[in-house]
Amino acid sequence: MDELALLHGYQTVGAMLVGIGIVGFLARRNMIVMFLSLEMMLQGISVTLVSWSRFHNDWGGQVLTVFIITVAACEAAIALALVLMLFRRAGGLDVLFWQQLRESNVEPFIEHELPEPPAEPADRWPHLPPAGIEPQTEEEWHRSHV
Amino acid sequence: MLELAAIALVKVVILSFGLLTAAAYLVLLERRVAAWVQDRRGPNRVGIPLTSIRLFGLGQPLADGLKFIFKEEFTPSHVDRWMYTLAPISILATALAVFAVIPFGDVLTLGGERTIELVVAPGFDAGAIYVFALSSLAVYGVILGGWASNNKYSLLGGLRSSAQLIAYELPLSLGLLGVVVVTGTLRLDEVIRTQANEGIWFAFAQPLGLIVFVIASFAEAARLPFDLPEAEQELVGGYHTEYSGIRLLMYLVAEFMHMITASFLIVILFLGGWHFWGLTDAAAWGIEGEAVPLWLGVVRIVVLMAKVFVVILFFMLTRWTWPRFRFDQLMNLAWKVMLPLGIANVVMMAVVAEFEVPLTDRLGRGGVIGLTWVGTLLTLIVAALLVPLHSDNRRRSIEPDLFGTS
Amino acid sequence: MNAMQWTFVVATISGALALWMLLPRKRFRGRRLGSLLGLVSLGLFASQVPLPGGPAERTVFIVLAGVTLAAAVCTVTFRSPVYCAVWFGLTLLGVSGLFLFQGAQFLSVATVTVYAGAIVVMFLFVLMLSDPRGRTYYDRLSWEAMLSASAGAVMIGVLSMTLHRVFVPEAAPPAADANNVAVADASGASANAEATNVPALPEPPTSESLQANILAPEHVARLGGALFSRYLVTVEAAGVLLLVALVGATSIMAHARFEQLRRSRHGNG
Amino acid sequence: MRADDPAIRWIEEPKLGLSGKMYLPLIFQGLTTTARHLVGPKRTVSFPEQRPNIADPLIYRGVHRLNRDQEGRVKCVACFLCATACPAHCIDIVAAESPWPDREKYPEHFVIDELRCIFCGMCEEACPVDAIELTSLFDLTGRTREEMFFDKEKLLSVFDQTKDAEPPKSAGLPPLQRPEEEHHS
Repeated sequence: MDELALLHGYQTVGAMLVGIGIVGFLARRNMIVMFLSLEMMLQGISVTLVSWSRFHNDWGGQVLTVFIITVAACEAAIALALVLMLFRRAGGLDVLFWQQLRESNVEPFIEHELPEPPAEPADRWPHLPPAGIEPQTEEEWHRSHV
Repeated sequence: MLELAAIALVKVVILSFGLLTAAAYLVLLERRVAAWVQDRRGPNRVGIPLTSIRLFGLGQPLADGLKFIFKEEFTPSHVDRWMYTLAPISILATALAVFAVIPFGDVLTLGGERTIELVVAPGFDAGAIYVFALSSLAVYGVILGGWASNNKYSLLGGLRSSAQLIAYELPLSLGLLGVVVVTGTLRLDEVIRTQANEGIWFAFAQPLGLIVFVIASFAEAARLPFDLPEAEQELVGGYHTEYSGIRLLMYLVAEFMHMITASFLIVILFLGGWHFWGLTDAAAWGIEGEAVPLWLGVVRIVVLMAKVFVVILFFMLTRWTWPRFRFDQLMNLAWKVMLPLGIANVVMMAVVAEFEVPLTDRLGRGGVIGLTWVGTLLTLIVAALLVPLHSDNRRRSIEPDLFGTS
Repeated sequence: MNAMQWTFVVATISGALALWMLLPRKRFRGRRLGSLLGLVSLGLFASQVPLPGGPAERTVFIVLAGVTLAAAVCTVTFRSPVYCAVWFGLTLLGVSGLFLFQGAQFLSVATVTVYAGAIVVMFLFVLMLSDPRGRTYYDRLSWEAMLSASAGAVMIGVLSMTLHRVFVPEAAPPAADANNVAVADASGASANAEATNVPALPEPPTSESLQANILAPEHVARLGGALFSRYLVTVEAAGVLLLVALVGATSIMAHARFEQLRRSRHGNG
Repeated sequence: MRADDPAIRWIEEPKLGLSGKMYLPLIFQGLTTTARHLVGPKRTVSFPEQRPNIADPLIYRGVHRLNRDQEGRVKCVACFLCATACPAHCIDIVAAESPWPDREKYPEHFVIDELRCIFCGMCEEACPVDAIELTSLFDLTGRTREEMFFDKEKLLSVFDQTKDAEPPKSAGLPPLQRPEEEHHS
């Protein structure tokens, strides 16, 4: 296999993963999606490291990736606990709930135009087709005798 | 390259057809065994179609399968359609993909010299972790199915079930770790070879590992003492409440696949795989050298399958022996009993592996194994005395408790 | 600028547009057009990468990389967080496939076990406790969609172009022409200076040397050997890190629990 | 009731011994029981080939029949007691002037909807003349709902089918003697 071309392809894929992760981290407001983007950037780095490891015929890159996985696991545990706690306090996952952590000289961001909440789909109750013959019961007629 | 791919393809085709058929017939066996245990006869009517030949009900799987396939494929209007379709597919795909690294025999020698290893991916060096990776992917099918159904009972069933699967993955891997420590390999076929060369199955060499692994694999396969995911009687169906037709069939087949996988793993890791004393040893038949003749390869396949069958029968008998756990008991068992037992097993095996040479010199092979048994017994007694599975969770006071423990 | 550079510029612009269109926004959101542009951009980038190996390997690589990147884009652009998590799971599967394609067997299964198995399932748990359908306003809005999409796309473009310059030296203007161009164009000169300053890559490994070390059949044993000899201290550090994370996560949640209890007892006091 | 109410009497579970706490011996004990049943005798009756042995037809509650008296007439006097007693309301009687001197009325139509019937036997209990009885025929089938409306002729034919195997449960009693003169005076 052409090692140079392989390395090139992997580096490009890693760079793209990092870039897409950056877009997600910058653009999304849901804290959990932001963390997913962060993990995606780590994955991009892992891809690069593994391909370098192969190119240099050395285990260092793969070992480093093992550590990336470890760190990611730790980070996820902490992040999960934090996100859950922040969710409980603020009642939502929006990062804007925590903008009081900004610098003192920065203006607060105020959302002016919130999108309408999407309409709940109307409940569709099942309509049962008639099955068989409609029973013609005369319950009252029987019962009145008791 | 092309030849390798062709051989792998043939193996995949044989294995997937064989597994699906086996799952279908195991459903029949399960129903028959259930009936026998309850002093009934079970389904024994369906035989060859359009005739009156009954064949002990061997046509039943065909009838069941046809029924499932030709049922209306109904999608409730309130579900999340993509996930609702994806979930059963993903769980069945992962259940089948596990078998890429599970050996279903030793080697077959064709035409005198060409040997075929009976694993789909023979060179895969991290086989055991692969099994765990895929079994952790199986959680997706469960949790997504529960969520996509958009039904609170399904969601609760999915959560319950995924919590169980995640919790029991730890003792499962600890049970495996003992074997890995001793054999020094993650390849399942190597594990079998080690046992065959020594002639001692790991069931005898590390009984604690066997206990932990078997119980954890019962939980992973969601078989009866741990079948909280379904729990038809008490807890509405679980994550596949909203499923019907072929998607339900996928779920059910995947569940059976998990049981088959678990049986294969138990046999391979602890019951010697294809090895049986005197029957599969080349030396016992007076065969010189490394080569395994074709008939011996077939004998080994048969021995392996027979062992798997026995373990599956054990699964089925246990189903009608032991009542279902409550959920808190299930979790207590996982975290307070199984996990410490698993760690104890790993420690014990690490000690044995580290001091193997001096211990064997002093005590002999049998002495080391005896020491392991004594250790196992002591650990079990200590576990029983320290952390009983307290079954009484009635709330005695109105004080709120800090961590939700009763 | 030559054709190669134009390709990168066009790919970057179309990538930025694609991400902008796909990101959740208030009004206009062209999903089809965005996907199409994204595919075009991916194709343009891919056209500049020399693909490895024979046709079979090439196909496998293209499929793996394509699935990974498409799933990654879906991860950051879907509204419903549950879908994001599932797409992220697919990204991870793609990455693990890429690892396997490189012969890193252990890492590929470890990635699936740790990430897809544990982390994403945990995230799914949390997601289901919040709003999983993406109906909240913050799932339907993005921060500065245009700016962030352009930032990411420019980053991708610059990185891939740099990589291209390193790996495909014949694509850069040959050294003989460099002086002529330098006279004509100052910016071109600086580019060429960079091009000449690129350190030479080491010789690519032969398949025999790879087989002897990193693609050896006893893969896990060798990786373990490296981990527990040369990198032993790091392993210990990672172990401590895991322990600290465990304690930290527990203490955060325990603190929250105490807080809740205190509030319930003293009436929000 | 609060959990710490003193009126609650807590009943403790029996304590487990060591082997019980270790669970494994008990599991094997249970497995032996299961295995014993696995190979033990089976109690299923293979129905179409093998008729179930109904121990006491007098107790078994199967398909209804309308009994005939010695002269072959329907015993029923159309008193509606069975229809009144029926919890499933599945008996439908149309009474008419009796053509016979020994009773006032007789059922012109007598229809039982066997699909609604719950086979409780209340009609049999209620009948003052022992005209309606439940036989031990259990395998009643039909292709349509209409087929399962058993009318007077069908119910009488059930009697004709079963009278030899199962004689009327109160065969010894004389037919009801109605003192007509007293009634009219």
